Amino acid sequence: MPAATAAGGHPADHAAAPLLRLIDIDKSFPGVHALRSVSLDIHAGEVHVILGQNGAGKSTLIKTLYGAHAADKGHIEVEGRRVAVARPADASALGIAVIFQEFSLVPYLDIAQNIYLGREAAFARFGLIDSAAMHAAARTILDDLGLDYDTHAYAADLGVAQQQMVEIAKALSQNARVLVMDEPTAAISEREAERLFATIARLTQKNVAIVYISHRMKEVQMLGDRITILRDGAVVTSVLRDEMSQTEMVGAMIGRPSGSQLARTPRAPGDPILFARGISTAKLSDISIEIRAGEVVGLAGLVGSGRTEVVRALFGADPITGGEIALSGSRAPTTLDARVRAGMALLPEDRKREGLALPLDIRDNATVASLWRRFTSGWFSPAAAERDTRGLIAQLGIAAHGTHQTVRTLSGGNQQKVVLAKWLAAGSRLFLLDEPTRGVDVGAKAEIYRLIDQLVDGGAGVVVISSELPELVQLCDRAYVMRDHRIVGHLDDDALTERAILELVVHQ
Amino acid sequence: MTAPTQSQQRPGAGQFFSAIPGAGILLILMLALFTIANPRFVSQTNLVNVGLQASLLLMIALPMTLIILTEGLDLSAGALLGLSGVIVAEALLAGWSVFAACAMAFAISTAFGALNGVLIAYLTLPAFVVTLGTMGLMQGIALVMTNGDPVGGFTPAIETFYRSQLWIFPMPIVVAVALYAALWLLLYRTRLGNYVIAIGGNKDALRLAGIRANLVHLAVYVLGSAIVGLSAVLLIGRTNSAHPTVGIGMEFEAIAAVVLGGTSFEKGQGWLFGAVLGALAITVLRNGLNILSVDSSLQVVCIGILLILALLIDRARKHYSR
Amino acid sequence: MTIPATLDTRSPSLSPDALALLGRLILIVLIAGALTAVDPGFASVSNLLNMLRQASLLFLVASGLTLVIIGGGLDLSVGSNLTLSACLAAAAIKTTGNPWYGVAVAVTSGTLIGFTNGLMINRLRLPPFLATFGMLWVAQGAAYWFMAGQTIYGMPMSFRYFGTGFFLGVPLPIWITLVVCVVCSIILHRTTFGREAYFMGANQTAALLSGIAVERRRLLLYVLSGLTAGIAALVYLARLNAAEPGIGEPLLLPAIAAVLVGGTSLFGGSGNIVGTVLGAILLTIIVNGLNLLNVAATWHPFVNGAVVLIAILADFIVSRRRSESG
Amino acid sequence: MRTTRPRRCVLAAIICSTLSSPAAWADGEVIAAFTKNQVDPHFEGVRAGVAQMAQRMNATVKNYTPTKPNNITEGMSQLEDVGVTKPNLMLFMPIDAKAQLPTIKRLIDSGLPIINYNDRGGDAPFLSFIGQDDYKLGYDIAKTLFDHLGGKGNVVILEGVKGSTTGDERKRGFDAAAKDYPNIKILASQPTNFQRLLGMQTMENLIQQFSTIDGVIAAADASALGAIEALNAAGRKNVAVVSINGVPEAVEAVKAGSLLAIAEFDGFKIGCVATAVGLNAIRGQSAPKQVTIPGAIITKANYAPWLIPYKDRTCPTPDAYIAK
Repeated sequence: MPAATAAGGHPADHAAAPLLRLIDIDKSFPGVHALRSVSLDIHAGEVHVILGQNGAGKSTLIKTLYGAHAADKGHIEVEGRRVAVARPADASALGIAVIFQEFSLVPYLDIAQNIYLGREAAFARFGLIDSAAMHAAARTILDDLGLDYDTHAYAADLGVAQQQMVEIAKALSQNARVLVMDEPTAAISEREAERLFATIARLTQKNVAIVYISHRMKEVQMLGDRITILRDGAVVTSVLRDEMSQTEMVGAMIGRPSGSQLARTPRAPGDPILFARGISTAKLSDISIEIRAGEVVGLAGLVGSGRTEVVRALFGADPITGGEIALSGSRAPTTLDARVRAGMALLPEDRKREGLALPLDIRDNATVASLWRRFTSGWFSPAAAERDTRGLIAQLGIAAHGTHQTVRTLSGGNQQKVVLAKWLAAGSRLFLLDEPTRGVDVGAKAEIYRLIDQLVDGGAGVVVISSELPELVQLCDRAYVMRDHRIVGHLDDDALTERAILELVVHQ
Repeated sequence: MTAPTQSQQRPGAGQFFSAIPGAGILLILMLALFTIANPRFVSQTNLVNVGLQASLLLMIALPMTLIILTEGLDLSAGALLGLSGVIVAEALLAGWSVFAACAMAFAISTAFGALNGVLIAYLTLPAFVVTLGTMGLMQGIALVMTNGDPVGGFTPAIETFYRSQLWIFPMPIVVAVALYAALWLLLYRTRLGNYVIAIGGNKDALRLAGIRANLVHLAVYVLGSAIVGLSAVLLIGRTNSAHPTVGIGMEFEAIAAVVLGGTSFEKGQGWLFGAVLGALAITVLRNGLNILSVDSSLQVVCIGILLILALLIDRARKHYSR
Repeated sequence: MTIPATLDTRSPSLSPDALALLGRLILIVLIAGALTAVDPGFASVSNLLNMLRQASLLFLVASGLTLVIIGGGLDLSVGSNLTLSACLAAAAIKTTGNPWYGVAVAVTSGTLIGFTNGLMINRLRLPPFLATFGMLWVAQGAAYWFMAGQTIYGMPMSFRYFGTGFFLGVPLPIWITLVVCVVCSIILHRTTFGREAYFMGANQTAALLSGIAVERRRLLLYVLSGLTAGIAALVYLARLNAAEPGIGEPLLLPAIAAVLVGGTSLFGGSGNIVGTVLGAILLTIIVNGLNLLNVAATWHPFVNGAVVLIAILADFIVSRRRSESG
Repeated sequence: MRTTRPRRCVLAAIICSTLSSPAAWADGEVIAAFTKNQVDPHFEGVRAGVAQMAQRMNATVKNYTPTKPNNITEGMSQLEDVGVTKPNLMLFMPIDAKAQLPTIKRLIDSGLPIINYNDRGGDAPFLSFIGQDDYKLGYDIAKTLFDHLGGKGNVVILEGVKGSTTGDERKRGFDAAAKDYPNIKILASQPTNFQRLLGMQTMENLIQQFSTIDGVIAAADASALGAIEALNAAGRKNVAVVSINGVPEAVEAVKAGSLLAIAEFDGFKIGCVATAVGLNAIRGQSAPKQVTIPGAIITKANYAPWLIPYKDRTCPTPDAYIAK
């Protein structure tokens, strides 16, 4: 592990004052206490890993650091001076740069133009950009990072990993001294990740501080000089790498001694509903899954491990290149609409873009997937749809003025319930739920759990994708664990624990 | 660093030949076919004709490229061309100097561009509808000013300018080439150019970079209208008179030229030179069919088929290069 | 969580769509009132019917277009589709002497053009704007070629009845408009296809992931647009008593304007057919009124443009106020 | 690239087929004949006349018409393009005389013999002008109507395209005639652009505005035919309509009685005479500066010759008109 050695070349020399300090940062949102008096010291030339499960407060922390959120309490110090970070521009000026998972590159500008977007004035001569100088400057920065990309290439033609590197280069070109990376390896391959680690090693040698957010234990072990573990918005512990074992870290993230968990009522699954063997797509290889009536099957894994792709392939949204899918014992129809009619339902991860028509009302959204079934003749009855919708609103406890409220104006939890209502109305028997509780409040979460129970009791099969391990463990009868676009393990009964999942997810 | 080298990076400049758009392929084919069918097609006179005709279309297609790069559209360009010509002509007849008349047309075009821009950039109304509305306004004003009649009899200086030559090159071609050069510099060598592409590609990224994206967006429409307004001088020079409805339909032809050249309606994908290819393709098609005296009705069909074919070629190439 | 008993306290008549329609209706009534005050002749039954008949021709071209736009598409070929269909139908009637052959030909050719549009958009993945723009030229050229500079005139009386006749004192084109409007309305609001069209227009991806057969529905939308262009071709033919290859082209932009003035958004997923009827009436009443006031015809484009801008601005202000209050 | 090949073959096939379509080569001179649009049958008459006379005199015709009706920029481009092909003779009618004049002058300077026909093309040195007197046509037809009405009554005028020579001259003729009849009241005069739909809708609105209309003067057949549709639909039976041109459809209307009279503006004859005069001129004869073809008034009494399809008519020779 040459990269790790390089990164580890600075056994934290903490005699010097920290480059950046967060002191007692506190932040609440309505109903959520996202950060509880978080303090963090970030030193130059050090990789500071922040570990934590989903909802532990990592993204709120980043946004506060970047000036996208204002902290309720506490303050930030740079080199011992108290600073105000009210806007992203302030953060940039202080040398703090964040590389988000969604990139801010312009597809049809080239690498150099993207790096210097908004700062072209530095290369302007008589109002014209000295293109050669700009590319030369970009070249220098890329060379510094050990990247041999052509600076004339469009961002649109770059892969995800390359775009990420360009984002890093962009941050460095702004003389960033603190570089925050939010799950940088989530969507890139192993080899690309290695290049990223090498780059990080170079950066630390140049005395840049890296704040690295990840779940991947291997990366944490390899890169982290200092590791801070967040849980429920509070810092659990902050240690040097060698002070804590991997097992202890996992334990600290989960917050319970491993093995202890909420009791799960065992269910008695029925006949298989779906059986998939050897499914391959452009992004998946050799996926085999079985789902039976009356059970909840989890799909665990990191973001980008291929979980979403699996449900999309099962649902017929992505073309499969190999393998076969059987529904209730017979070959599954090929088109998506036919699979819906055969009883499949998908609750997509991004409900606003893929699940709902935001400008339309609850009735239109809740009935859209069941029109073929409810109105077999093709004639639509507003009154019947109205009745159905009221029924669904009552059944799911959707808080709304009425059936004609536009979905855009609903809260996240209620929007999610509308998506569920759509499939309930369609009488689906196999529910593929991709992150069903993301972005919904605690109350709605509980109701969604209750609904899943009801569905299963009614004989449906449910697949749940979740990044929240406690949720998975509590909800699911068994779970498949994914890594690098493959299924790497299957856990059931007592074997299904957070620790077991984490170990499969993070281990090589 | 022992990391594998990143290969397969298509160089931006080298894309010129590796990715000749459908219009380019069709243009070459047409040039070959027309030359074989009638060698006069490549005579100097005819090439000058093609140049003159294409240059007027280009005067609209070039600014239209910038607008389409921002994921917009300007249906009012043709109507503005007519209106601006009428304004210049009427001002000249009223005894204004050529400079003052052009300044007036410039001012009014700019104002209309600003109206389009404000509605589209700041109120985020769809460009299609906004410019459809302003198209009516402009066309109406031109008609009302002239009572529908062509306006002639103004100073011959305008026509003299249109007919003049710079060395051996006719003035309209010089102007179009100059405009191309200017817009090329603007698009590829100034900040504003990057921002134009960024508006279509990722307006949020532009905002995040601290740029007043809406202002840039507005500026694109203002600039586009200003250019179209000034090109009206060439048009009335060509006809030695100003016609209130002369530009109607030219906006669609310009849009066709831009799209033929491989500029997409999405994500700021496109290139300025595509407008040149597209305008040449359309002009060469019409000119060649005229030279071969092909029936007008078949000419109409040919334009439609050319458009669809070029799009199909682009689509197919994109599909198989992935 | 319980549902309040007063689930729908906000009466359905105050739904945003109804509000938009009501606003347009009030505007029409106001304009009509003002015109009557200037010239009492405006309010005469014959003038109102005359105006409605003119509006109905515009509406028929715009009706199928409304469906396509609601479904998230665009059809620039309606005008030249109308031209070609009218020319072919006229030839069919002239050669056979049987109007029904003409009806069959116009409906078939209109539908085929719409079908081809749909196929190009579905299979070749061309953007609707460009695919139908190409079709605009092809259909127009085919009409020129077919007619070879001639007009075909002198339709049998039985056929002309569609354009010139009266039924119960009301011109037949108005009845046809009524029928088309009701049918489109039923399609949009009383069939599953219509509901799916709205959903597709509002969010294509979500429609696909909700199990809507998006491509088939889209094809049907373009077919319907072609079909109504074919029907409009018949009414124009019957009304003009002649087919010439120049009739349809000038109708495209007014038809789009009627749809937009009627409150249908170019982004898809909203609007309705009654709006387009009102849009067509609004555009017609203004021209009619300008004539009545002896305003020169040269003002018409200006006023039309102003109406389009005012309509979208009004909708913008209303929707912003609603989203602020909601 | 492999996918583009079949598409290219399709394109090549299309282009080849278009190349081989029109204009069979003859031995004689090449005539480039311009018309304004593919919509109005009047121009079909012109083209038929040119074709017949050219065939008779062993010359070849190539037709040029803008793809969009009366489109001035396209008309300009076609002029420029034809200059390149160097025909032996050009027959030119302006879409807009002012606009096209500079180009026409340059073509004449380059040695191309040009006959101006149908509409006046301005003060360029044309070989000859062959056409009719639009002012007189307008005056005569208006007079015909006024006489029919017994010298008094309410009349509306449906003008042509504002600003076109043809339209303006005819309008001048209408107005001059109206001055001679003090008891004729012109209720309104509106442009209908020589179009059928606009003629119909304008008439519909005029019907609403005026309760008594005794006569309608239309500047062209298409507008008149549209107006007749509007009058019939409104049940206004006793309105006398007159127009100018004499396309077959309008002559049928005269036969049927729905159109009172037409001032003959005969595209076929103009085409014939222009071709003959032009060919004679380039073959060494002197050309008359101007040939004005008199326009008959077509009424129910004499309509028959104008019902013959263009292709079955016989071209008159120029002598028939020059002798006078």
